[in-house]
Amino acid sequence: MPKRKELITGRKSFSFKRFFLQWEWLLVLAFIAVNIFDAAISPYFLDMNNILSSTMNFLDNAFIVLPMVFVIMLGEIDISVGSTVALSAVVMGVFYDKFHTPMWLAVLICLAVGALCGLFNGMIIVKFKEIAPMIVTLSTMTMYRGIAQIIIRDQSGGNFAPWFKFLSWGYLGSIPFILVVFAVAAVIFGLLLHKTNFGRRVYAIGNNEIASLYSGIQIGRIKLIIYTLTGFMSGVAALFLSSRMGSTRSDMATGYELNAIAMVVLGGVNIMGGRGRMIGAIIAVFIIGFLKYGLGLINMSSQVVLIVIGLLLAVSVALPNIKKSGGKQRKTEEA
Amino acid sequence: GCSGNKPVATENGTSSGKGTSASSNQVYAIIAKNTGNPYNQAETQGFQDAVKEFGGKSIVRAPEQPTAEGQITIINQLIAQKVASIAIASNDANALEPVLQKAMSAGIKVLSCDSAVNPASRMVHVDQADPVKIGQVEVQAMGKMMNYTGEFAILSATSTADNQNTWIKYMKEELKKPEYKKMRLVKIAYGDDLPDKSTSETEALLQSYPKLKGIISPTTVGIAAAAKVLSDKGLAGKVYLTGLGLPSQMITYIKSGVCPWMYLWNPIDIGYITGYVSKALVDGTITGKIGDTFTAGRLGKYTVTKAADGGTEVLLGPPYKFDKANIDRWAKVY
Amino acid sequence: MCDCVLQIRGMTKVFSGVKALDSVSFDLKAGEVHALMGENGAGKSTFIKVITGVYQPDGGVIILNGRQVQINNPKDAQKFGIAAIYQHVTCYPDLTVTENIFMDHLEVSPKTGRILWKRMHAKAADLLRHLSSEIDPKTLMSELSVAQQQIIEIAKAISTHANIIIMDEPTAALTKNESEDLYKITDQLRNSGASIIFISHRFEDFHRVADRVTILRDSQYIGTWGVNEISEEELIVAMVGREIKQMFPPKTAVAREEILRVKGLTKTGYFSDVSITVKRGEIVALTGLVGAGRTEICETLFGIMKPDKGEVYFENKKIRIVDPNTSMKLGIGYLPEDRQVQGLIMNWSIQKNITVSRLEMFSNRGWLRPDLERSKAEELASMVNVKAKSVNAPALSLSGGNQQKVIVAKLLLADLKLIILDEPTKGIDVGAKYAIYEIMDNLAAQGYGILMVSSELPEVLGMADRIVVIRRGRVSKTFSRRDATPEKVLEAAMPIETAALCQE
Amino acid sequence: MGKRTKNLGRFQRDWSRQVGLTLFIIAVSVAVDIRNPRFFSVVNLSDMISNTAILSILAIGMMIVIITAGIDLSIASTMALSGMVTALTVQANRGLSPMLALLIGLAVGVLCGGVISVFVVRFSVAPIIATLGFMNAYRGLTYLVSHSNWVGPGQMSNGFMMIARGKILGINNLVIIAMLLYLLAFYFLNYTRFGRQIYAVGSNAESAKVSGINTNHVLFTVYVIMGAFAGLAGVLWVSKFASAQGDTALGYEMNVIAACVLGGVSLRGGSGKLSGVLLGSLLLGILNDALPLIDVSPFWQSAIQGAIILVAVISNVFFKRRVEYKTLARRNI
Ligand SMILES: Nc1ncnc2c1ncn2[C@@H]1O[C@H](COP(=O)(O)OP(=O)(O)OP(=O)(O)O)[C@@H](O)[C@H]1O
Ligand SMILES: Nc1ncnc2c1ncn2[C@@H]1O[C@H](COP(=O)(O)OP(=O)(O)OP(=O)(O)O)[C@@H](O)[C@H]1O
Ligand SMILES: [Mg+2]
Ligand SMILES: [Mg+2]
Repeated sequence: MPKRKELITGRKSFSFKRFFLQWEWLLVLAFIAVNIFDAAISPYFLDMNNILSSTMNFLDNAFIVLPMVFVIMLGEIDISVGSTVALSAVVMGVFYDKFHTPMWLAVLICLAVGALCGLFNGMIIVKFKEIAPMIVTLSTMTMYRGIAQIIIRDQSGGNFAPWFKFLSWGYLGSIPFILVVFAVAAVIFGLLLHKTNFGRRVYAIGNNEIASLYSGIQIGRIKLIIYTLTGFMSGVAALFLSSRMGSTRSDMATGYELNAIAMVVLGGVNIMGGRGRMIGAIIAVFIIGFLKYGLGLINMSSQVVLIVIGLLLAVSVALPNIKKSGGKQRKTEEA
Repeated sequence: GCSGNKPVATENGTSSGKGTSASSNQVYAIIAKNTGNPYNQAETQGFQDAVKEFGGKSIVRAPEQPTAEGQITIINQLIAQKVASIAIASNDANALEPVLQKAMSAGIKVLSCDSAVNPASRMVHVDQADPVKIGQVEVQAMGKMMNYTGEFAILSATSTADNQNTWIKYMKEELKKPEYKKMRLVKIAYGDDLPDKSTSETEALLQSYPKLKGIISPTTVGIAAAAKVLSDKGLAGKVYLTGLGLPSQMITYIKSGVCPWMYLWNPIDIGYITGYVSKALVDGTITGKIGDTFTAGRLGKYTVTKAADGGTEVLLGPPYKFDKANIDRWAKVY
Repeated sequence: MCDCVLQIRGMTKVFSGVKALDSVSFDLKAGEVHALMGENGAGKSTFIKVITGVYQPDGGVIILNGRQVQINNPKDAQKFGIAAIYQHVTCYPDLTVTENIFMDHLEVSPKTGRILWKRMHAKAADLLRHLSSEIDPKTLMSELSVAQQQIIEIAKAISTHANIIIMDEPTAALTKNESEDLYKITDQLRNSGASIIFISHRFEDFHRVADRVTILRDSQYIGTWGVNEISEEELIVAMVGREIKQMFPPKTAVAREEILRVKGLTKTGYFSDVSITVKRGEIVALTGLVGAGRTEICETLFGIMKPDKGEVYFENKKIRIVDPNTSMKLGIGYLPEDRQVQGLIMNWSIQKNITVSRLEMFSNRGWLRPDLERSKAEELASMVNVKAKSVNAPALSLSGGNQQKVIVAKLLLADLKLIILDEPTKGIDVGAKYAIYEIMDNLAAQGYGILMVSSELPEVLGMADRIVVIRRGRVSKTFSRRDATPEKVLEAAMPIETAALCQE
Repeated sequence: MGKRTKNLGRFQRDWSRQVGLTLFIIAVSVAVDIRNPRFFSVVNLSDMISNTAILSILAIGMMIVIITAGIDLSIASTMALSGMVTALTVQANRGLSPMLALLIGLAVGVLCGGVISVFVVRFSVAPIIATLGFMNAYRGLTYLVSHSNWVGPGQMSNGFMMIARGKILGINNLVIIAMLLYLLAFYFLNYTRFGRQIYAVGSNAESAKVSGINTNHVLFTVYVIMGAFAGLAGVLWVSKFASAQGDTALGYEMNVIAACVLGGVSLRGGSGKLSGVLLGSLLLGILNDALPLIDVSPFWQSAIQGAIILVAVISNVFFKRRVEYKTLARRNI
């Protein structure tokens, strides 16, 4: 073997500028700004109870953001999640209402249906690589909601067991239960992405799927797991949404997919895959959630809110590139 | 009667009146089904008029899509603002129960209007018209138009719309009466309140049932789309159309005879009464139990009665009939 | 002065603190073929990209026909009559050959602006015939092999009527025959008055086509010589800065028991009835013309493709090949042909690239251990002698040879028994080549079985214990090291029709 | 002989998708006609084709965007905005000529597309994100300009409504407009420099840049074109349904994307054919028309529609794999 000629030991130099110019710090700043803004425009905002309880309005959707980070990290997309929420909630309702299963069993069924929907997406995407995931999930989006319609028709299900209401409406001490669950889930997903083999492989696939294949990464298996996980988390979202509404129907959770995608991207995850961090997406969830809540507290019309959120998304993603005239893409170094 | 008010542009935001009564410091909120719909626009306008009249502050809100999720978020925001009352035209009868109960336990008066929430989640409902009546008059109108013989169809909104389904249920009841025995309801189609889908559904009805003599469409988008198809195909006088429609949308078709007449109520008046019911609840004049009475400004005195769903309600009156004679005047209003 | 069409003075280019070009000067005479040589990372490609306006220099001047010019973008270069064939084929895979050739100067009717397809197809066919290629101008670029794509690139450069043509390692993907064709084309171009800059790591290229040679080393200009003024040894010294006595390391490994036996392996459309054996400590070369299907055979053994027929025995056990993961678990590793796409994650650091295929080695029940990862990556990177600031440097910033070394390091990490190397020295300089040969020999001595695909005959003859020649997807002949001569191997690789055609 | 097989190969490469789709369309049509013989009536077919016209127009624009490896989710909102602005203008001046109305819609569309272009090209925002943002913004703007009201037939001039209703030589105007646009687009994409540059940029943006194509210019134009098509379609939509609403065409972008993908436009960019896109639109148009006709329960409609799209794309994959395998097997190995 050749002798060691040059030792490669240089450490990555630490630069404060680079560290604080990271997208996540900008998000933190934006988050603080949103809170100051909210407090300034509405006297009702700076009430700890209000702030905490406002989280129940957007956290059910946020459960989907967590696995969506993985999906987008792969450079793919899943737009069937909203329909998966509806289908799993509806099935849960039917089992509880019609078949009189115990509530806990209905809950498990809800999660299982979500996971199955995701598994189905994953299987088709893995088996038929020629079809773009967007198209697969576009058709299952129509299909899953359609199945929900077949099952429940024009009815609404519900009348769930009393404890079920606790999921979205209950508190642990003064902290909403949903916030606690979300925090736990966020930590788990964050660790999974950044601290494990699995997460590293997801990054690899997102950066270069072909090289990942040649490196012996089991791409199909990883994708299958991620889509199933996405379905499962849609099932979780379905639980909390059903609890929030106390009932289920086939048209619930419309638009959840685009909300989730918007938060993931605002969080700095590159839509082409391979770049970004979990923490960014989580901060983005709270930025958008609190901004919407604050604007709601001053009773801003939902039409204006629509414009504000739309522009926020486009402008904030554009922001890092506005100064650079070369038009180079922002690069967030992944963990 | 007609309020004569023109719908004003500012749908949202608070507007305060100059009254001096106890109600003047109170904030009254109304939540419509969704934004961007002139019917909801007129309804909230009436509400704002009423609140202005008795000198309170009004908040008008609506989610951008007609979903229960959006309404729940708005109700949460209103609870945080400690409003005095919340009136809601609900997108789902049951889904709002948890949040509305939370509102009531926070001391907020809760009522529904136009589209009811279940009795457990409200104190009282303001009903635009008796659903039984609506079902009856539409079938009666259809019968008259098609001479009580032949095939007809219903073009509804989405298959999940609660009020549509209730009306259709009462239409079917009405059809059981002997005078309709030669009439046959061939199909209930769903246009999802989308112009394009309603159009192809109407075209499919005409294709599949060549002998079709009438269409009832109890939804504003559906009736307009159906009217457009019938008049484009020159079927005025051959296939009759009636249902619930907005005068401003339907004026052309009523004049051309595609839709000889149709029904609706005055959404401005619903909003207006809702405003006064809110006030009465906040003032303690009524509690929402049967027999309570109150005065609703220019519309006079109303009594709380029992509703079909087991709760209580305030009933505006019978649906209003629009035909060639009065359509011009109403088309300007909403 | 001189009759130079192009003069470069004091050219400097800095990439984030690293000087890729350090005050380089260069003269190109009219009608000459000027070879540009140097180790991997010497700055050759960067030099070319500065001339063609892809990069902007940080210092220095470009003098074209005696006039100082500014080349701001590739379009400018095109206007000045400079055309380039880049090291990595830059094509439009979804478009036809004609379009690939003519995209930047599509011919349109002057009156209506309508594209004249017929005219262009005909011209393209002409050009290709000129290059003695049979490619149909209407085929999609993605349907062509790498070598064929290279020919299209050349056609593209010729079609612009440029008088300065730059070729960055055009022969790297070509076999001997194809290289011969390229030499002829180069001669033709020179005779028609064009000046050519020709970058290559192959000495045959240099001897065959060049008039003069310029050497770059460590981003600096070393010197320019006429082709007859310098010997190969001197050239190597100039390039590497030290002497390399032999091209191939002495053989130390001895063949032991059989490790791989392939029987009748068939993949419809790619190869059929292929039987190969590899022993421990043995280097077996798969050679043949480009497009013969060697890569596909290797990829099938590695589990990228699924065979339709045939049996594979590994360590005397019959195995079923499922996917690369199972193959690697069994002990089969593969160094792919296209390092940028298949081998590396270009914007990842060297460290992460090295460890990605064996993450379980650096983790504890699935949890990553960055410290372990780093020390192992550093060890391996210095073992294969990767030139970089640190293992945190992105693969993207490495030169081709160093990128290849990183992939080799990646293979050394995995616990393998059989290593398949597809064109392991493609585009690699002499120094690095020798290092890779040493590694190969060393591995063989350690008992690895090695299956190597190569189009370079000297390499095949110099390194292999046995040579398997593939022709049109079938094993045409097998030679032992002793029996093989260049003529025999070439004959076995030649397509049968060509042989028949020659006789007519 | 060799030449023959080669040409056959090219035919398969270029037309297999179209042939497959046509067969699929025929199969669906025949199946529907068996259940309801009125399907193949002249009236129904002409209804169906004019209903599909707007979708097929939008699909042209979307195809061009997707060829550059982009996507535009904002088109439905652009349609709503342009339709609404035009309808409000018509409402204010009943005498406005229909031509002018179309131009207004076109202008609004171009403006909307231009803004998106700036974000995609100048600020390098991924197209899916930029257009997702402006999908919301334009929709909100539509509600604002209309003050949440609708413009109904009563407020429109007859001339305006005749844009979509009128006929030339017995063919509906919408169909004529769509056909003209297809011819125009065909020429543009296949016989102009710019058209080919669009494909080049989508196929490999890097080499396009290196070979001196102004990729920014190409991308910019592509979104403006899409905007123009959406603007135009918005006016046609409002004219056809005689109603301008805030929620006009809500969610329609997904139908358009589906039409493109069914037609073989690759989301990775670089490839796509007008003939495929036309067939893709037609398949969706047939589904929309046929499901109500065959009297399936309304509750089953969307499940069936989703399943059919899935089956169509999957069967295309099988078809393609089969073709590929056959070409491979024909190779002389
Ligand atoms: N885009 C870039 N960013 C940073 N460094 C770069 C970049 N491109 C090249 N370099 C560095 O510049 C030096 C010269 O690279 P170049 O590609 O010109 O080498 P080369 O002589 O062509 O090598 P090879 O023979 O391997 O192709 C290398 O050290 C490389 O790491
Ligand atoms: N007769 C043929 N017609 C069309 N394409 C062919 C034919 N034979 C082979 N090919 C294709 O040409 C390509 C040639 O690829 P490639 O150059 O990698 O071949 P190879 O012999 O494996 O190359 P190398 O040995 O240089 O790595 C293959 O992908 C194969 O699909
Ligand atoms: Mg180079
Ligand atoms: Mg090869």
